[in-house]
Formats: sequence, structure tokens, C-alpha cells
Amino acid sequence: MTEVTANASADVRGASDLAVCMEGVNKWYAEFHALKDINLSVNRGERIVICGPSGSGKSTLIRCINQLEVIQKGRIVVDGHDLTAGGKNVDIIRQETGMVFQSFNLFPHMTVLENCTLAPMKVRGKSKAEAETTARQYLERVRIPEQAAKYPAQLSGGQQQRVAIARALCMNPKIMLFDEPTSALDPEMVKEVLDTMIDLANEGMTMLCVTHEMGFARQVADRVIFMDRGEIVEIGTPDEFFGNPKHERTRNFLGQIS
Amino acid sequence: MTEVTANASADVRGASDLAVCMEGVNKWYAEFHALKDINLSVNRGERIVICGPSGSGKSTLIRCINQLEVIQKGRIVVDGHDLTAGGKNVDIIRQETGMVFQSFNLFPHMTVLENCTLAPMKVRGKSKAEAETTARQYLERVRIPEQAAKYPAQLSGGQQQRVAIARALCMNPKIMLFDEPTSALDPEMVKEVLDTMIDLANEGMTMLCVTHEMGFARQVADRVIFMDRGEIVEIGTPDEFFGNPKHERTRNFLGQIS
Amino acid sequence: MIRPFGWNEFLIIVMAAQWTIALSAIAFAGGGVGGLLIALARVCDIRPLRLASLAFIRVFQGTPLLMQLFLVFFGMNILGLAINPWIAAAIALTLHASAFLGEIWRGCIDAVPPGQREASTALGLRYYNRMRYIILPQAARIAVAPTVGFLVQLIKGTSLAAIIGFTELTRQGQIINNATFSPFMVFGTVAAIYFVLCWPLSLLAQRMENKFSRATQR
Amino acid sequence: AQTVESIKSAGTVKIGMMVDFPPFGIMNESNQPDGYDADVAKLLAKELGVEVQIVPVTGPNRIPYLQSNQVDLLVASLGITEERAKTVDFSKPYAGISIGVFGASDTEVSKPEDLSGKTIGVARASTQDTAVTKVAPQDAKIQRFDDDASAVQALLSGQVELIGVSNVVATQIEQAAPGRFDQKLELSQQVQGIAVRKGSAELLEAVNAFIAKAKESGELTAIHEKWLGSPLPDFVTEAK
Amino acid sequence: MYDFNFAPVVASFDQLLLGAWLTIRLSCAAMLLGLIVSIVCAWGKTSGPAPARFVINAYIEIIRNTPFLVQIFFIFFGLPSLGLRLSPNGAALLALVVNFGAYGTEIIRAGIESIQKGQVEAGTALGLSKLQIFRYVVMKPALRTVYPSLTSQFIYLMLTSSVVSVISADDLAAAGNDLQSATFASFEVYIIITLMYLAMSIGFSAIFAAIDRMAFKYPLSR
Ligand SMILES: Nc1ncnc2c1ncn2[C@@H]1O[C@H](COP(=O)(O)OP(=O)(O)OP(=O)(O)O)[C@@H](O)[C@H]1O
Ligand SMILES: Nc1ncnc2c1ncn2[C@@H]1O[C@H](COP(=O)(O)OP(=O)(O)OP(=O)(O)O)[C@@H](O)[C@H]1O
Ligand SMILES: [Mg+2]
Ligand SMILES: [Mg+2]
Repeated sequence: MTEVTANASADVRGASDLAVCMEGVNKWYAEFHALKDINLSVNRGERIVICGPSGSGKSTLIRCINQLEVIQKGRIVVDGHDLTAGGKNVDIIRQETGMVFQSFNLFPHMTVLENCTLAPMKVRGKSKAEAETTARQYLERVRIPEQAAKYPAQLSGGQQQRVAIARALCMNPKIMLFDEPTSALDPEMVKEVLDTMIDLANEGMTMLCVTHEMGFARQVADRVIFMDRGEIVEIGTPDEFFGNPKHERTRNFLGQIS
Repeated sequence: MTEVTANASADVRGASDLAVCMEGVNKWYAEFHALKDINLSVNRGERIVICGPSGSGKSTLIRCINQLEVIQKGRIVVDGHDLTAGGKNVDIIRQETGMVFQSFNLFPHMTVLENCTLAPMKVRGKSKAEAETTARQYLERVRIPEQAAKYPAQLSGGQQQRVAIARALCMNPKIMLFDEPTSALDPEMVKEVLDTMIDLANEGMTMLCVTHEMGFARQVADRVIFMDRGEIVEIGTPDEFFGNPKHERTRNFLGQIS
Repeated sequence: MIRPFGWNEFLIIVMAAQWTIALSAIAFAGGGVGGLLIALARVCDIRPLRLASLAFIRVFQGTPLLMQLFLVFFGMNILGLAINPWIAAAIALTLHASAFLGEIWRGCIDAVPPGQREASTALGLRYYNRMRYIILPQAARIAVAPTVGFLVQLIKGTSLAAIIGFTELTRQGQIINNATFSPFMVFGTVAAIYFVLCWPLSLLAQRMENKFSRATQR
Repeated sequence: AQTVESIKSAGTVKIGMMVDFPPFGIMNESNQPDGYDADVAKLLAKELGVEVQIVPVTGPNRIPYLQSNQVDLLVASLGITEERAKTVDFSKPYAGISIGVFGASDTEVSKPEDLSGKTIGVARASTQDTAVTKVAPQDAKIQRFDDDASAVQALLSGQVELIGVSNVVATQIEQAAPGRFDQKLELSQQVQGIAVRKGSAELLEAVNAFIAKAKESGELTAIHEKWLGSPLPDFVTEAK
Repeated sequence: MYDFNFAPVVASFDQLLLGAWLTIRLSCAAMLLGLIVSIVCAWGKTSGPAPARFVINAYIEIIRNTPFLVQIFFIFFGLPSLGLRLSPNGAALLALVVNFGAYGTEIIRAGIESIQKGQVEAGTALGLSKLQIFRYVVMKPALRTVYPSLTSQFIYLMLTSSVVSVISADDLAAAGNDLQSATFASFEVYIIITLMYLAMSIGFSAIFAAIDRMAFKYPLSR
């Protein structure tokens, strides 16, 4: 890991103290303008919550950060690596960011442990034993060490999502991206996943999280972002954001979801 | 419709002032005991909210009422018709109850209007013109008259669920059954569907609703039921229920989902 | 001249099944490799490769296997490339099976939920590892039933290799029929042997399909 | 072009023959090619002083076999026609059949005009096909099957009222269903030749010499007696 | 080296066209009738009584596990002994329908089973009868799901139909065989009819795509 960072140090600029830096980012799906001139800087260790109506571009924003979506204009620098430069940086960034999806996306044909060890072995070249030790550590941390030998289909939704978090953590990412991690869960399972995320936040992980769990936002977010129609409409600390939203649209939205 | 009721008046008993009456209802899925000795009477015009952890039998309970599931023991009388007697009564009951599912279950190959007119035409034998007039009325009532010509896939989740409600209403049901009608929706759409349901409740419709929207329960429910492991654990007015839950399990559950 | 249909004739027909089996095995081995390449080309990011594999599928699914066998074997030979019937059969059946299996397997690869690809990409896995560990194993499960189903069609299809000189099951039946004039006995026997070869496979396909749908229902 | 020299140096001659055309070509009880054509082929090989390798061919692929060098020559009951002679070279006739129309005993047919309105089965594009098509009136319905066995089966199962077949097949129908069918018309006689690739004049000459010699020596007649139960017909012997 | 000479093929091209026309007519008729058989059998197999399911299963297994050649042979030569005498084209059509029906049944059954249970439940809850649910709720989406398999099975059927020449039906393959054994211009004939089959399958694919757009124009949810 250290070598990797050293290799790519060429493009470490002034932005190197930033975890994520987006400048004038624009993204189109064919004709559809999904992200409009996004500017966003995330400091190391910062926790950002993104909310907004459906279709506003929240997932797209977050997926651009690890290049699951390619942007057409602007610049994204993640952990000092300029993504827009393409090439090797993309691979590096994908290794340094962990992502958790709404629908878990665990690999159904592998056990929980195999889910967690695959990438460390194939991407980081760790030995099986080493990868398994790390995996068990993280499974412990998300409080399901006893499920290691099970297949995803044998777990509840909340357990599956915690495995997904552990799987991402096993790659030792510097930044965690969450895309509505609790919205596919039954209400009673939401809490167990949020608790796991709060733990993670308390340990100082840099996090960008799309969620509508406003309780979570209040508790852990350093800043909350409201998006609408591909734009960042409002951005502020939870106190400013919930206490005194500046924009009409933000107020409307907060009125609706609470 | 009036003839239908007359036809079946044979089994109208003392229970005729009750919308739904369940006595000692038991249901097994193979070995699994899904409903255990359920006793429940619902008065005409009453609004019941059912909640409880996943797998506790809420859906099963509600689906037994219109015989989407067959019970093995006990008796269910709906609007004076004894369902357990089987035969014609089942058809009658299905026509007199409307059901709204979590996943909408609109027919994807029909327009909104066609979705709403199919059953009135094929089951009630209404003319196309008549069915369409009624359908448009109800689409107006759920506030999407302008979507009549669209296909379900062209609508947002909230709009789809309102179509599902309108479709059920077009059959002029006496009782409406809802199975987690908002849990597949994006947060901003939850409110529009709940508002529609509140309207309906205010008009005096008999309703049984499985939901975890506790705000809704407080606002419209006459009684709230808490189920766990196939049993009705607690039943009471919202004030009793939320203010002073009698059972440990209820308290735990309420703690988790709020 | 005409002789009765007897035990001897029955045995001759049964023995011809070995050619049917051998041809099917060749076709399936060749088609397996070719089909995988075609399927991968169909879902890859390189547009020319996608179009080429599509054209390949269109042509070889759109023309009768009989003609393919004929043109490969006799065509190569009149062009001065002397090839023996086995090689010709291997080439033609491989092309044919690759087209069908390629199309079947592309469908299976597409049927793996896109989230799987995204999740593995997000973990930093690159193309080979993604395919090898995530996509193909899941596609393979879906693929078993339709693949075995196609194998059954392929076994029956090998009868067309008679055109390039193979005396396999069907052809042997025709020859015996012309010597015995007992068509119902002869073709009844032929049908029964095909049934014995194919039915176990059909059952297997069905069982795999049921097993799969049970596994995904949950 | 194929030469005698190259065949001799190879040590074997590859001869294509049909194996589903009794009694000219069949597979015998031990599943080996046999029949009139097979015996002629063996005789020819002996004459050339080489081994014989018999390659079973079918109606549709026998010409491609010859043209793509898979066989040196065809002893495959090929009826000699002008049209076909444009594609291959034919030897002098080595066999012949006479074509007749066959049908159920109670079917009234005595002259070609009587075929009017009847369904007649033949083997596709065979000599029989040509002969029947030539004489049948417009409104006769000719059904073309893939081989003689199918045509015969069509007659036996009542799918056609009449079939056009050679005298040889007629004998077999008589065996299969004694007394039910008889010959209605005699149409034509067809001579068959051994075929070589175009331009193989020298090989053709050798084959012609062989045929002349075999006719002379009575060997051909002997084979004919063996398989068809009669001496080589005059129209074959006398053909130029 | 071989000299290609397409003159005889060109001279008799009308004969080939006539054969192609019969192939097209036969395959289209077989598809339409076979589709009806498939839908009825698929309905029977998914929701019919046990004896019907058994019979349909036997039908499917027998047809799918034996060669088409043998099937057509028995229909043409065998049925007369049961008193049913069909013309060659009639027998060819029947054989194709029977064959397509077996494959189509399995395809459509898969389509029916892919319909979410919720659709049927919604229909049930609205009071529709089982048959009404099948007709109005299940059938169209089921057909749409399996439409690609159905169409490729159809193309396969069209190519398979070349076998019908054995019972003297005059399809494209038969016309080709006639022509090649009259002229012995085998390569030329085979090349031309291969191209004609290819043209027909490409043409049918285009027509099916158009039908797809017209019949299933409702959008799928994303
Ligand atoms: N692959 C795609 N092709 C075309 N349009 C797309 C694609 N993905 C997303 N979009 C469109 O881009 C817009 C933003 O999508 P995105 O998924 O980012 O929204 P979101 O804010 O995450 O919404 P949700 O809360 O529903 O997840 C939407 O209008 C969507 O229709
Ligand atoms: N078709 C079925 N076959 C077997 N078991 C079933 C079936 N349907 C439901 N069950 C079981 O019955 C129990 C009750 O199911 P039900 O769907 O009624 O729960 P629920 O309270 O609605 O849960 P949820 O909140 O997840 O919808 C569950 O344990 C479930 O696994
Ligand atoms: Mg999203
Ligand atoms: Mg439920």
C-alpha cells in the first residue's frame, strides 16, 4: 500500500490534505444532465451526509468518486490522486475507497468469509491466512463473527449489510462511501447497521453517506449536503442545515421526509 | 352488488355488525406455525393498524382475510360472509375487500386507466364507459387524474402506490387491506401515500393496515395491534399503545423502530 | 435381396450411436470453448468485437447446420485444402455450437445482477478476477439448464453430419431401411436410441433448473 | 484431372458408391458395402492392379465427393444424362434399369394419359423422376421423396397411388406385399455409367476398356445374375 | 481448381424462390398454430389437473428427445394406418406444429413462472377468476419475457423445416436438391440456398423486432 501511494505521488498537489476534491464536475447520461457543476471538498476524517429527492443525483455523485461512473467534465482528486487523469489512478482509488450499496451486493456464491477475503487476496495479494485474520477482525467489529461460514442468503438484511461494510473495510480503505445503506432494510434492522456506522465514524474514518436517516445525520455528520436536480443546493453543519435551512427547496424536502 | 349480498344473506349472523371477525384462527406453512389462535373483531368503519417484527405474521393475518392464504383452523367472517364455509363466499369477499400491497403489483402492460377498469369490467360486468368514469373519479381522489394514460413504469413509486389504491377503490370495497403500503417508497413519497390513506380513513372506510409509520398510527388508528411470532401480543388504542405499552416485547420493538 | 429386420440389424443401428456420441462430444467441447469466447466478446466494452461476435451469431444461427457442414467439408477440399471429415465436422459443429452457446451464455452473464459487477469493481477487482470469481461462477449456475437443453438439440443435430460421410445413427437407420424396407421398426429403433441418449440429459436440465429456481426464490 | 498413373502409385483406388440403393448398393449383414456396384468396383480395382477403398456416398453428396477429390471415381448408379454430362464425364454404360409405373392391382392405368389426376411417387431427381415427369399429363401430381425406400413406403401406406420405380425395386415390392401391386406402364430404359472428374480422359479410357473387357468376358453378366437374377440387359450391352 | 458456374442455378432461380415461399408459409403457419398449442399446454402444465400435466409432460419429453426426421416420418407414413391421410404439406405442417408446440410450451411455461407472484395475487384480490388472471394479467408479460427465446426457436424451426423434403414437401431444401441432382452443380446450389436461408432468418429477425415494438410497447420498470 505504501509503495502504491509513493508511485503515484507525482500528482499529489496542494490538495493532498483533502480526502476528496471535486471541481466543476459535470456528468451526462446521454442527453440527461445528471450532475451540474459540482464543487465539493472533503477533508480527511470528515463525515458528510448527502440527502435529496429521488433522482437528484446523489448516487451518481458518490459513484463518480470511485469511477463507477465516468464524468464528462471537471476534475476529481481523491486522496491526492487525480482520477480524471485516468490510467492507474483509477485502480488505486478503487482500492482506497470502500463502497456499501443499498442492495448489499454480497456475492451469493461465496461464504461471508470468502466475500471478505477475495479482494484482499486478489487485489492486494495477501495470503489466505492473513486475509482471513483481517476479515475475522472486521467481522468481529461489525458484531457478526459467528456468521463467517454462512452464505449471504442465510442472513437477515441487517446482517448482510454489516457483512458488506466489513467486506469494504477489509481493503483498509481511506474513505468509505455509503449509498443509502439502510433503505432496503426492515425497520428493526436499520438500527444495527446505523450503530455500526456510528462506531466507524467515531474512529475517524472519512465517510460520504447518502441517507435519509436524519437522526444519523444529526448525530455524526460534520456537514450535510442537500442535492436537487443534479445540483448541490445547500451545504452546512447539521445545526445550520436542520435548524435554519436557507433554501425553500431544502425546507420543503425536510418537511416531507420527517 | 346488492343482489350478491342478498344471495349470501344465509350466513349473516349476529356478527353482521362486524366488518371482520376472526375466531381461533390458526395457520401453518407446512410445519411452521404462522398464526396462533388469533381472535380479532373489527367493527364497521374501524381503522386498525398492525405492527410487529419481520416474520411475525402480519402479512399472513391480513392475507387470510381475503383468502390469499387458506387457514387450517378457526373461523373468519367478513362482512357477514363466513369464509371458512368456502365456495361462493370467497368470490364475494374478494370483491368486497380491496387490497394494497407493499410492492404495488400494478399490471405493467396496462395503462393506469386499464389497471383500474379491468376488474370492474370483468368481475362486475360494468361497461367500459361506466368503468372508466368511476376510475377517473378515484384517480381524481388520489390526486393523479392526469396520469390515466401512462404505464406504471412511467410513474414514481408514490404515484404507483396511489394508482394501486385507486384500483382497489374502483371495486367499491367495503373493507380496505393495506400491507406495508409505504415501505417500498422513497422517503419523500411516503407522505403523499399516507395523505391519501388519511383521506380515506376520514371518509369512514373500514381499514386494516400493516405499517411501521407510527405517526400515521397515532393520527388515524382506532386500535393498534402488535404481533410477534404469530400471536397478537398487544392490542389497544394508540394512546394506550404508545403511551403505556403493557408488554416487554412491545416496548422493545417500539424502542427499536423509532 | 430384401432382408428382414432382425437382431443383427438392430445391433448395427445401436453401434452407430457411437458416432453420434463422438460427434456430439466434439461439438460440445469445441462449442464450449468457442461459445465462451463469443459470449465474452458479446459483453465486452470493445464495440467492434461486440459487433463481430453478433454477426458471427447471426450467420451461424441463421443458416442450416447441413449447409455449414457441406460448405466446410467440400468447400475446403475444392479450395485445395484437403481436410478429413472429422476435422470438417469438428469445425462446422464448433462454429454452430459456439454461436448457440455464445448467445445462451451471454444471456446468463447479463442475468447476473449489475450490482455484482459494481460491487466487485468497487473493491478494486479488475476484469479477469471479476469474471473469474464473481460473474462467471454466478452465470454458470443459471447456464446449466439451458446448456444441457441445447446439448440435446445438438445430439439430434449431429445426424446432419451424414452429408459429409458419417454413418451415424440416423444415416445408419436410412441405410438399413433401404436394405430391409421396414421403416417403422428401423425408425422406431432410431427414435428409441435418441430418446435413451437425450432423456437423461433433459431430466438433468430440469433438475438443475428446479434447483436453481429454488435457490434464488428464498 | 486424375490419372491411372497416380492411382497406381497410390496403390489404392477410392471409389464412391451408394449404400442405400438396393440391389446396386447396400450394406450387407456384416455392415459392409455390397451389391452390384460394389462388385463392379472391386473388379475395376483388380483390373487396375490396386487395392479398392469403397467410400459410401449419398445422393446429394456423391458429386461433391468426386469434385473435391475425395474419391477417384464413382460407381454410384449414376444415370447418364446430357445435363449431368456437363459436370462429370461418364464412361460407357456398365448397368441399366428399366423404369416402370407401379400401382395397386385395381388401379386402372394402361397408357400415360391415364396418369391424369393420379398421385405418383418417385425418388427425387432420379431417372424415374425424369421419366415419369416426361410422360405424365399436366394434372398428374408427382411427389418426390428422398429415396426409393420412402417412395415405396408411400405406396404401401397409401400416400400415393402409383410410383415410378425401376424393375429392380419392383421385385422388392413384390416381396414385401405379394400380389397387391403390379406394373402399369413401362416407361424407359436408363443406362448407368461410371463417372470421373471432367478432363480425366486417360482414366476414362482405362475405365471404358475395363467395361468392354468385363462385358466381353461375361464377368459383368455374372455379377448381374448374382444381384439382379438376370443377365445384363441387351440395352446395356448394345449401348455405344 | 473448381470452376464455379452459377448459370444453371440462375436459370432455375424461380424454382428456388417457389421453394423458399413454401418454407416461409409452412414455418409461419406452424409458428402461429404452434404458439396456440404452446399457450394451451403451458397453461395446462402450470395450472391444469394432474392427468393433463402428465400427458403434456409426456408429449414434451417425447418430442424434445427424438429427431424431427423421425417425427415427420411417423406422421406421414404412420398416421395413414390410423386412418388419417395427410398431404405432404399437411403432414409437414402438422409435424412442425407438434415439434414447435413442445419447445414453445417449455419456453412459455418459463415465462409464466417468471411472473411475480404478486401479479397473480393482485388479480386474485381484485376478484378475477383464474382464467381471467391468466388471460389478462399473466399472458402478455409472460410472452414478453420469453419473446427472444420464442423467436430464436422459430428461426430454428424454419431451418429445421428443411427436413420436410423427405416426405416430398416442396420446400426450399427440396427445390435445392432437385436442382442439384438435375444439374450436378452442387456447390453453386448449396451456396445459393445457404444465402437464401440466411436472408430469410435475417428478414424474420427484423420482422420479429418490429412486432416486438408494436405488441410490447409498454415500458419496463427500471
Ligand atoms: N445509467 C443511467 N442511464 C441514464 N440515466 C440514469 C442512469 N443512472 C441514473 N440516471 C438518471 O440520473 C438521475 C440521477 O440518478 P441517481 O441514481 O444519482 O439519483 P439518486 O439521487 O441516487 O436517486 P435515488 O434516491 O432514487 O437513489 C436520475 O434522474 C436517473 O434517472
Ligand atoms: N409461503 C410461505 N411458505 C412458508 N413460510 C412462509 C410463507 N409465507 C410466509 N412464511 C413464514 O411465515 C412467517 C410470517 O410471515 P409474514 O409474511 O406474515 O410476516 P410479516 O410479519 O408480514 O413480515 P414482514 O414484516 O417481513 O413482511 C414468516 O416466518 C415467514 O417465513
Ligand atoms: Mg440512489
Ligand atoms: Mg409482510
